[in-house]
Amino acid sequence: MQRVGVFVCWCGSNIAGTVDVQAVSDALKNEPGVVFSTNYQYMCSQAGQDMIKDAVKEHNLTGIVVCSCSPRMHEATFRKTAAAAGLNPYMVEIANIREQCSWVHKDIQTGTEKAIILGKAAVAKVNLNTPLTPGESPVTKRALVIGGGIAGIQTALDIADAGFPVDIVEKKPTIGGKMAQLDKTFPTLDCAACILTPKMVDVAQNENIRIFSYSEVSEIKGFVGNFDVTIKKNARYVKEDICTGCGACVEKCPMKKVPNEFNLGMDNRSAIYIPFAQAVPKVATIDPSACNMLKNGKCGLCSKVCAAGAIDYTQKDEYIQEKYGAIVVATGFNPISMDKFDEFAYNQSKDVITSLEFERLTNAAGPTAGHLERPSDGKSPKTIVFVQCVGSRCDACAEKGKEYCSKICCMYTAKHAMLVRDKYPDTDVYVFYIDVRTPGKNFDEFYRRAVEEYGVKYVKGMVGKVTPEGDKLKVQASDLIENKQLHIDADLVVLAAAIEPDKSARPLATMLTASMDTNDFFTEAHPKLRPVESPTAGVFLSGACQGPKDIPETVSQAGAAASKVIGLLAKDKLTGNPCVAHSNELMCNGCSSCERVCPYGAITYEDKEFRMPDRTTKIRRVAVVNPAVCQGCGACTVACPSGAMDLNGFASNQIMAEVDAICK
Amino acid sequence: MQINEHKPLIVAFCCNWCSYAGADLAGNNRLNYPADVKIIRVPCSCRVNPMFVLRAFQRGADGVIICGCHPGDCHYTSGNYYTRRRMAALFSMLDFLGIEKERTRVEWVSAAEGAKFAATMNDFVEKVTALGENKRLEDLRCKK
Amino acid sequence: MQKITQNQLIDKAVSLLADGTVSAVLGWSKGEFGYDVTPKMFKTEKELRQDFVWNDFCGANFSKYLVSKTDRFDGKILVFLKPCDTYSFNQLLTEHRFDREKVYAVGIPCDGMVDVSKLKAVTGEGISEIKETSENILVSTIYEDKAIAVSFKDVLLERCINCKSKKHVAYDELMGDEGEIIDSARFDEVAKIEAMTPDERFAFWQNELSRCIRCNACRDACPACTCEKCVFDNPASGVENKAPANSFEEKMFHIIRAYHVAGRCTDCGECSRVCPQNIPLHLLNRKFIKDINEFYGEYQAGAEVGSRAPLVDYTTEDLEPGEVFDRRDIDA
Amino acid sequence: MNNKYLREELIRESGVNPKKCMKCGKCSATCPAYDEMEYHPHQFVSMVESGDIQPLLQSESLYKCLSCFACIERCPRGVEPAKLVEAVRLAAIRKQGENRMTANDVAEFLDEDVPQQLIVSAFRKYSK
Repeated sequence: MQRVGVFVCWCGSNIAGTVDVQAVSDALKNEPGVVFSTNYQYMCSQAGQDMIKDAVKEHNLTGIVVCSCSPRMHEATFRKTAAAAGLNPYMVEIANIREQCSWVHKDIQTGTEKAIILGKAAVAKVNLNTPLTPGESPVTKRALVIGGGIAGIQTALDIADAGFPVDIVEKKPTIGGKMAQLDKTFPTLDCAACILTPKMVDVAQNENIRIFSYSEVSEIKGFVGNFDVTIKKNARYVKEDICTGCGACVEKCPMKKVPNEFNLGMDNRSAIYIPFAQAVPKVATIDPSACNMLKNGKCGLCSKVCAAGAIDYTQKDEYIQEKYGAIVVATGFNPISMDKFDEFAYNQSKDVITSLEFERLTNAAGPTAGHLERPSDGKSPKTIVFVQCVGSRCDACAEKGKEYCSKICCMYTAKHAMLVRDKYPDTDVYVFYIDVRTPGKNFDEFYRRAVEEYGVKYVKGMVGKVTPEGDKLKVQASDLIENKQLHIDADLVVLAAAIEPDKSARPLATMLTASMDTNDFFTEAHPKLRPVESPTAGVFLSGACQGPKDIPETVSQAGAAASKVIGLLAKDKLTGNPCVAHSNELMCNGCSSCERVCPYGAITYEDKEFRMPDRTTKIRRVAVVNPAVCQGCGACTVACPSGAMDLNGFASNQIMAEVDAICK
Repeated sequence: MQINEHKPLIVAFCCNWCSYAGADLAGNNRLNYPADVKIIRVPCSCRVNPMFVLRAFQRGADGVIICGCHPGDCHYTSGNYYTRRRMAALFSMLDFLGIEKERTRVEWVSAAEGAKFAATMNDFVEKVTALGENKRLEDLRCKK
Repeated sequence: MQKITQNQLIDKAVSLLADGTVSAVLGWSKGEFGYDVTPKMFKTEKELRQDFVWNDFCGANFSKYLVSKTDRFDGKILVFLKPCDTYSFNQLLTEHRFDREKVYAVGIPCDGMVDVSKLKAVTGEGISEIKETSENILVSTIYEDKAIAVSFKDVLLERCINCKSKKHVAYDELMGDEGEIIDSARFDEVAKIEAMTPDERFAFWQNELSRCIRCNACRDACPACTCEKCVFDNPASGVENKAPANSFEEKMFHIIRAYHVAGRCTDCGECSRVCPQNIPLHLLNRKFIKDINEFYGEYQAGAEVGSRAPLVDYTTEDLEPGEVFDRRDIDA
Repeated sequence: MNNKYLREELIRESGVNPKKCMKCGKCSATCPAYDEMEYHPHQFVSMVESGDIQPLLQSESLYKCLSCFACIERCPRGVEPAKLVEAVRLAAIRKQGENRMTANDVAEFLDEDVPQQLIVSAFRKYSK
């Protein structure tokens, strides 16, 4: 029989306000096995923990029940407390009387009754607990970064600096991501390329970093410290190690009418291409959907002009297997599609553009060499209307917009407006805003400068519709401060489109078994205290894949993710989760049902000799669980008809004891 | 409103990663649901053995609900897919034996769906309350 | 009356014993009365000639016996398998329950087996002798002077009336002609119960299952119930019970038993055949089979070796547990 | 009339939750009858929410709304201002005991410049 101590937490008034904690600790005193029961204001405080430690010694406790907040909050805390008191940490059970009781019930009597029942269930469970010891597994000292934007670049550089090898997988032909497409960066207005490209070069030159560009992750197996990853290197039809990036092939390629995705389709590129001058790796790539040689075998010019002999039309997709200890997700974002926003005439007029398109239009390396020209006729726009919150903060229609604030639009719109007024002072610039959100260092000052120094006209209100008429765009909008409707004849309308996670994130999350929110942003292990870790061990989050972020935030999160990875890779061994499945070989039929449902392949079979009651021996096939691979889901325990398979920490008899206690 | 309204006993099995967290979120947001719901934490909905469900009914539970991650979002990749098959078969069988189908339910509640958790529990309790006491599967010896 | 004769089987067994192909024969042996045929391991020609029988009462499915007989027997065992037995044979192989190398399986045709309860319902107790003619069974009892003629068709086992297959899905050697898979009406009874109101269904099963005396015959005869230790016998399982104390535990036992064999049950009907209380236990299994067929596509356990049972499988498009009832409500 | 009571009634009748409004003004930006109106769609939402309903009941704006539903279509928050305008209009009609016009009166306002949508809206509005 266990000697159980019960500790009821008030959580200040969080629990004590709706639950009579004294009544709970009194009631639980009479439960089987309970030898000590008390309550205290903050069980998780040092004083509370000391109280538990003292009670363990004084009453020779073998099990602890803490009636407090969710075990997701403080189970680990109290396990440590138990360990410090010399108890096996897995002899602790938590009754969740805060989130699932005091916070959801208003009546003190109801709350108290339920808290007592939850406490009883925990006591019933702890009575059947057994001490558990976690297993150990080795750590592969190599990290994988998925995504080669600024988030992935910074994470990789920081991990590499600590001396660990890192691989970056980037689906585009070059690393750089969205930041490479930007013109200037707020609030300092340094040019994006000037601060990004040196980092890209650092990546290329760092001995600890390998870049798999034009590649995707196709399979992920394993677990923290021991991931087995298959990387699909798409055929680029150019030998990466030989190509010098001289660009002769690009120049000679006769197929020059391919929409250039780097410039968002505002100009064309050739079928063989290097996305931009500072690309890393600076290697040409053949677009198989546009190349005549690949489509019908007629051409081969690039091969002829390539002095290095790097062109290889027979190249095949290549699959690379590699082991990693940690995986960082840095899959980034994209602006949402403007197709559903008919009111802004995005699909009707070339002169209605998104902000990212505007970045390319003002970028010196962009399709207009930095001259602000209307995409339709190349004229200089004299009146520009910026519309904010296009698709952000929109919960009317899930197909159209996003419920969340995209966070970066206020600042980049201020930047755009300011730059236009700076370069072309004769241009009228209107910004229609709902709220201007500038909570960042020097952000509000920057926005005020746009208004006060550069004379950008900020209008509180929204654009209702944009109608192309002749070479003008008729903008109808409301000015809520002056309480009037505005009609502006604009030359250019720039939409601050909401941003959404990259489409590759969802299948990746499935491969990683990492959780996502309803918007497909990766969920962090804790929104405040573990913001760069995924709940899935060994998976870390960097940049906008976790939520909208600007560059400084992304870089700091990237560094934080890197430090978490370094902390993991610095360990030689990981202690595993002891709550794993185990099979009782005496009852196992060897039927393979458990093996079939195990998502991790943790179950194997062996022939084992058994001694029978009549002293003969018999060889039977029995299941064996690899505790380092098992993650403790328990699928096998239900597939097993004989009940030979059970789960540590969530044993059948423990769960049934809880059911019994609740139903008593 | 009935005068002698029966207070049902609901056992909710919640997977640790999604639904239990969803229940916590309901708590964080102070979304009320009846105290009749008692949650048992399991690592994954696929840990729920049909024997647990029957055991709960045996001991006098009036309804049993199993909550897991949305299909495709299982922390263990595929656990809830097995849950889906197992419980579809089991609940269909209980219905075949004449147990009211409203007493059993499987619901997918993510860690972000505190509101859905509370709404689900409110709805389930309401439906089970309407059915009255579970007389068909209880074990009289277990009644006090 | 079976088309293949007892002597043909005995001769086959004797010759296989003689040429050393097998060193034992798993067969049916005479009981005290004509109808209580019991399984036995025969090791000599003498034993075979003396006790081996093959008649309309040889319902026992021998597949299950292979689990316990092969693992401690060094030689090869000859087993006679009726078509329905071969499904269980395959299912047990899928579950690695016996060593195929140690078995020589001879498929034999089956014309249906007699339900002793049905026979006794006609003739009454006290059966002293049974003779089989081509159409009838002649039963002498100690109470009657004249033998009673009972039509073979009228006393067939339920599972034989709704026979799902006359085709053998596994054998080393086949005697007689191969039959075909039959499109039987075996789910009609299940559908009839499904069509009842919940109250009627509850009353139906309350009436049936309350007769259970927990003799465990269903479990012992079931070729899918081959667990080394049954959860109901295991004190650590939390559901151990030897005898049902009330209506709940009868249901618990039978629901869990049916659940544990769901997707693995070949619908051989042994559970109902051996039930001394005549509880239609096969209906529980057939409900699972019918549901599985409807929810996840046709699946016949044991049709082939190595197939994946539906409950240890899934697709991402499976229907939701709640939709099970929606479907039915729409159909109704 | 008690404003608190009226406010709740308007909200219940219209099914509009004015608390969802984030005051972006897109409804008024998109409104084709804006210049005709004394109170604009976003003001309807805001004034009903604050209980300042009397001015709306007395305003010509009620009858200037075309019921074209552009504001409903464009609102990013799904607030549906036109439904609220309609509810206020009904409240005004009920209060007066008679409509401002009847469907029969519509004909005399017709000329060839009046858009079809407006005519349909007018019939919808005045046949209540």
